[in-house]
Amino acid sequence: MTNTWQDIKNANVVLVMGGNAAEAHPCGFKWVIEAKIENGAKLVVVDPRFTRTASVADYYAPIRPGTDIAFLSGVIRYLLEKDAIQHEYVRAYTNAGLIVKDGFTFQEGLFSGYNEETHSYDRSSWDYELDKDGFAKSDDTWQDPRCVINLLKQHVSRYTPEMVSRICGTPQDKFLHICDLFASTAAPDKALTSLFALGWTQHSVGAQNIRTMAMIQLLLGNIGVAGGGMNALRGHSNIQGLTDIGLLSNQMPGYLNLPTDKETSFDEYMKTKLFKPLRQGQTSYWQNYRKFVVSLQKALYGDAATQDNNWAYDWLPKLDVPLYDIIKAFEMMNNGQMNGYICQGFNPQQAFPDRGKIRRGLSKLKFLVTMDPLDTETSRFWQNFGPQNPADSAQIQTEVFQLPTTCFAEENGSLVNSARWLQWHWKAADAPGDAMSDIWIMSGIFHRLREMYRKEGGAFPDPILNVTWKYTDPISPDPEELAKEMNGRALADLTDATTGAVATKAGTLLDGFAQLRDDGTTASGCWIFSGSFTEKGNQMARRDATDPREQGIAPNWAWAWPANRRILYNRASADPDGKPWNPAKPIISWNGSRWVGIDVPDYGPTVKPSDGVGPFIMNAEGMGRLFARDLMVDGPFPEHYEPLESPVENVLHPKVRSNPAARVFADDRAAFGSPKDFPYVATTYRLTEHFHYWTKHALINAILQPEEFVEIGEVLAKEKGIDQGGWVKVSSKRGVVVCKAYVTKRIKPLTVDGKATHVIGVPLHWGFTGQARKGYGANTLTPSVGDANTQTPEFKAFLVNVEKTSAPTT
Amino acid sequence: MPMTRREFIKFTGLGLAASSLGVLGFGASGVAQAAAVRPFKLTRATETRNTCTYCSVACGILIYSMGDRAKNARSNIIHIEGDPDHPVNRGTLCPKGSALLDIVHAPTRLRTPRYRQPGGTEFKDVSWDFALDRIARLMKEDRDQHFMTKNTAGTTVNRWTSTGMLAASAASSETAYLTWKVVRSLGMVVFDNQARV
Amino acid sequence: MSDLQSQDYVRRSASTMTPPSARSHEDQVAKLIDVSRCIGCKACQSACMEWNNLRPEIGHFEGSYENPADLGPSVWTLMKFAEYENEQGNLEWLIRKDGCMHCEDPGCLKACPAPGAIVQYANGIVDFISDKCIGCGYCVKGCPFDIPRINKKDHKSYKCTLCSDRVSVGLEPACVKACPTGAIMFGSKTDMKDWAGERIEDLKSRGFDKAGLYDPQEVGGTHVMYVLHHADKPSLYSGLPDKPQISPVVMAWKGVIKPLALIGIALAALSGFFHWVTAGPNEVTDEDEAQGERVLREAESEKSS
Amino acid sequence: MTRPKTVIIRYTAVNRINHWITAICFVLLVLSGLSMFHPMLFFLSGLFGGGQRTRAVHPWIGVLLLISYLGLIIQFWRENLVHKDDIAWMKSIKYVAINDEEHVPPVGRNNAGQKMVFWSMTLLIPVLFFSGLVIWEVYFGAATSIPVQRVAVLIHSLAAIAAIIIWVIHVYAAIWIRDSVRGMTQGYVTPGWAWRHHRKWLKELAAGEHGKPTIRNRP
Repeated sequence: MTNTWQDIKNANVVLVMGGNAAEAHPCGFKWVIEAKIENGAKLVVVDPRFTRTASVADYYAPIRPGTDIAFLSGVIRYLLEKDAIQHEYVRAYTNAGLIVKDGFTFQEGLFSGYNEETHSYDRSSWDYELDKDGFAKSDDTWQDPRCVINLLKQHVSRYTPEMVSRICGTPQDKFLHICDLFASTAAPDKALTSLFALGWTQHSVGAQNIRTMAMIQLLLGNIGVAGGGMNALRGHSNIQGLTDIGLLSNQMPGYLNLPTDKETSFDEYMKTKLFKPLRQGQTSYWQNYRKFVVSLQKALYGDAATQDNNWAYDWLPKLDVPLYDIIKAFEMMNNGQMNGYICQGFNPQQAFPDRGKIRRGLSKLKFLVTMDPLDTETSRFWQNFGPQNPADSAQIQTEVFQLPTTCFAEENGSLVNSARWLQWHWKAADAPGDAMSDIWIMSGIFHRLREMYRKEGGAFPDPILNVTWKYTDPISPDPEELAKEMNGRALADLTDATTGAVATKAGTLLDGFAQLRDDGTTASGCWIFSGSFTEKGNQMARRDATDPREQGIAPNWAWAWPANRRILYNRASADPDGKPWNPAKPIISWNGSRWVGIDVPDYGPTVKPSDGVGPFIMNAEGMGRLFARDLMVDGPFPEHYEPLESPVENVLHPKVRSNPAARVFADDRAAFGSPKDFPYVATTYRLTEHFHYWTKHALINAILQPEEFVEIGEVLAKEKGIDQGGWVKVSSKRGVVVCKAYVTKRIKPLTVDGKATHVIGVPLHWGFTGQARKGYGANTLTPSVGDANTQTPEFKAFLVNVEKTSAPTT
Repeated sequence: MPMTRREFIKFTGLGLAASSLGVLGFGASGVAQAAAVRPFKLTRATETRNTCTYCSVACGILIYSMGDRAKNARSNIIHIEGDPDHPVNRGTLCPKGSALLDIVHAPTRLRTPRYRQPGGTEFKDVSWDFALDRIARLMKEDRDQHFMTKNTAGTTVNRWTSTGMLAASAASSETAYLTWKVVRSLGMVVFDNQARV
Repeated sequence: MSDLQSQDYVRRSASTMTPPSARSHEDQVAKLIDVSRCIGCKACQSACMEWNNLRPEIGHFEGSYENPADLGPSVWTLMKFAEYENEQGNLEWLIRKDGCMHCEDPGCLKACPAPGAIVQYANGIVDFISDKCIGCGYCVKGCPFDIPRINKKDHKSYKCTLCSDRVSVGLEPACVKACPTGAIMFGSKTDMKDWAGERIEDLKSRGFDKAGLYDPQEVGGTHVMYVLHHADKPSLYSGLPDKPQISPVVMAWKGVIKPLALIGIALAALSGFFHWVTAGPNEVTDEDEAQGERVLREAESEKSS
Repeated sequence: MTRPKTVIIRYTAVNRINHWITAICFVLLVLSGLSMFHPMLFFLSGLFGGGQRTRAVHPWIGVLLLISYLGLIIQFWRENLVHKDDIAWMKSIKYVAINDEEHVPPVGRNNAGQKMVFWSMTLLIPVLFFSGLVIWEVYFGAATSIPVQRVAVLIHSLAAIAAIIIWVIHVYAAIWIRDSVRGMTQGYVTPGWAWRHHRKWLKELAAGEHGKPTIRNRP
């Protein structure tokens, strides 16, 4: 989220598309209701199903799963055509006027540089025309046909209302009405907020879905302002934190990239990171990259990381492929390339696509370790549970360890919420039985390994032997000590650059990442968390809920990264002169000598408006990007591609039907079904009564939604003779689910390219452990393919067939 | 200085004093009604602040447990409700959060390490030492066998791809950081979290 | 037992005495359910079960999000879902939290034969006092909203208490506290009606011309009220009664018939008594005996002759 | 007053046992029923061990009553068939009331009043039984709709009141018409009693129309 949950109440229009906020985030959704009540806001919901969010919407429109880019590109076309954009904002704060290289083209569904064989692009042509100083050329008058705004206009010109309706199945009048509502927020003092979640990410074009909306928000001047922003409503309680700390195959803490094979030395690695400003005088904050990396290495390896060994650069593993994500991991397992797997509080048997493939993969492991408070399906993948898990135990040679862990109520620590708040929590009781904390378990494994390497030697023991472990209780480090390590300390006396006086004494906790050095005198385990645990104490434990002007900032409640900033890009909430666009809801403003307001400025606190520094200080241009340069693997502009499994051709460019840059493994491609056999579009989702696969273990939630079902529209049900609450067999190329049917008015057939298209809703909570009734799980059906950029599986649009059946005999 | 939430609950709970109840507006009925209705069950329960474990709204919660943390009292969680001071949830909780008690006390909560041998049809209870020793040994064997120090081009890569890890998205950041340290110091790259699902 | 000590109830089932009324200056409380804000998330159901330690059986999927399938002795509140296509052909998903309405004039209390098993506190809460409940089910018949349910195990009637245990210590009911979107509010009845007024205005501005408050006067108003977008058609909301009232049958039974019956019985007995006093017993006389013997004798002799 | 040597058996032992089972059931039902009917009488539930027990036991007694009363119907239906004499009796009711039976036409085994009691109960008891089933929460609470139950409870109470009033009349009549109680306890009446109250019946008896064993020496 760029903004806070409470800030949603400042919106004039709330768009819930690519998510179902009321059901997935009910307590955050209260701020949408507040916006409606206190701010007269209009709630717009675009969803294949009439959801519980839609039930309180002012306006609802249906859409075929997987066609959001077409819809949103249609909106962009509408806004540009009607000139319903916030001109001053777009001109000053976006790259609309920058000029794109001549080599960049888009033809027949492909951008320039496509390689058929590798299914990937050479992205070198996707960039600006640079002048002799290396700065991007621009035309502030927007006359140049090669400037971004004109290329964009041309790109979206195909997305007419007729075309949008033809692709998405959304009636034209509804689409146009929603365009009008969007356009109403182009006024400087009006804001639209976009609330989205997996409904946009879980597509083979997931990242581009979000990008398209972000472009709309830039055009409307809604980024950085109160009640605006791009608000990804994240899933788990600390998924933001795990992402921040880089628990991803290619990441290090604080969004630093893990080195790749190509970066043969630390200097090579740094070369690609020191983002040179693309316009004169820009901040380009990533220029401090080296400080963050060196401080991280000092935190990890302490005295063993020195200038001489390039801060232990070689001790970091290097990547040969862009990602070792889960889809890739299971592909490797199935190919016999993996022997061990550790699932810490993660249940891939339920959570990842193509359940059969997951089970087959796990069966090929030598050992599987699960760490969880609950009895998960993954930990019992080898056990036969009938049709819901037809495993042949005797044939499965995997050693399985099921380790019991504490849960939230039984430990201290911090979690990072969707709005980037780090909140500390306290232990209320001991865990049941012999359950232990994840910290204790990970430490236990680590100590045993380190001891073995110390005694026996083995493959490259250096990082294992040298990683810092200076905790008071090494067996079970105190969360506070770990938090302090992430915050960072001065390793030597730090002197002020201008006065030369000692500003920070050696050993003291840092106040923020601005103090980090690249000379080894500071250590910080996660630079963006720097400031969360200072000499003033645990900032994450702060509980002052005061909220100036009740604008939804609450600056002294817990702590937000970066630097306790609550609204990202908040410099853009003021006009180029530093005056708030919306005088009723200012966030920061220029008072003549510095930036003041209710939030920490996302900007140099004393940088004058006249300096012309852009508000997007992390970007080399200092601007929001309508043209993404080479930062997306599948194009600098978003383009509509059909899901990998789709009932129709791509009417825009039949030759390029689905995302050309998607990574598809051969066996997964073979498991895609065709519309002939699987004529209906299915989409998976969560029900508000359940949280993933956990709450089926909680009695109350099992009572509230006890049993697996699918949602089918009345028209299709009638066609297929399916009764309300009757049994159906839902099948995809990958598996079969037998469950009950919920025949509903809330899913209507959509007219797509002239044909009636039916959508089937598949809630995903059921498995074979816990208290709720046994179920097959939606991932029995889903295809194993991810978003081209992030490898997020395409759970939201695939093909199935559905038939009436009789109750299973059990 | 306004009363903190904790003091407030204690205060009202303690004596059902008319003075404090009167402030709330539903005053007079309270005292007398208390004779007829179910006794208020949190009167002296210990209150602990926590964060809901489910989604990333991160609602503040108050965990009530039996016992006052005296040496001889083992805390047992008896009730969980929303923290009214929390700026986001303001005391509210969704159907999952409202039922957190049942996940804490789920009958399928694990209590002891268990091990399943190759081809086995059942788990058997094992000691922590057995489990961790065996896991460490299996990891070391695999790492020693498959660790790649240099790629075919001769570049130092120091990676281990044959064992992977999925990290917990509801674990604390401190757990996450420690996990990251352990995983990367081993050179593991098949490493992911729940961000996509 | 102990509610007899309370001076804070205004009604008590099957009681022959007048409740104490000296403490008349008490605010009435009310729960306002704003259906237009409700997302049907069932947090209220969850919080209700958790706070009140209720855990009904795990049911089945039965063709709707309604779970459990009905109110029950352990299900005191239940979200009801109705898919409704309005005149414009647009779908509306009307979701209503069902449960005790805490009527000002409670039909359950009227019907209850067990003294003190149902009481109404001065703040308006209607509460079932379980140790007095005899399990007859008359409250079920008395209720215009089909709320109370009898437990098969202990044969006692159950329903929402409006968390009288929480309210008595100055807290809001559990469902109110949990409700993520503020669709359930709690406060004095006056405040709730004022707030409802604002909500109705907002709904009217959004095109719901018939928005209104559901506080049915037929039962003297309720302490659980609804803001409805279609206040002209409450029955759209999964059968919320358009005109709820205590059934005339129950009114007759618990009203006029009760005294009439006793009078009737007493009259019968009294008539007998006064008949006795005036006409006296009807005794057999010697003459009768003689006559009787004679008849028998004559018959005997006739036969023998 | 001379004690007659001969008496007439009016009710057999089976008749009497059946009657008194019915009577006991009825009394218990009246007590338990009234306790649940009017708060003033709730204290009667104490006789049954409290409200819950009263509620639980009442319908079972009702079942017993129905069975028992069926026995009475089988035994007595024939003699309670309506006869034209009953009209005459009804017409002379005022003489009945003032004990002036000389002005009342001779009565058969049962007078019209007795028949009325019999037939009223024959009607009311099944009504009470079936309406009672509908409101028997424990077993049939879910079998019918609540509006039906509401009507049932009304019918049940109205029928019960009617039955109680009839029962009061019945009991009073038994007390009023001296020696009637003995007829139902010991089973016999004197010839004088029969002469006075059921003269036609006496004559029929004398004529042997009802079989021999009805007349015997006084025990």
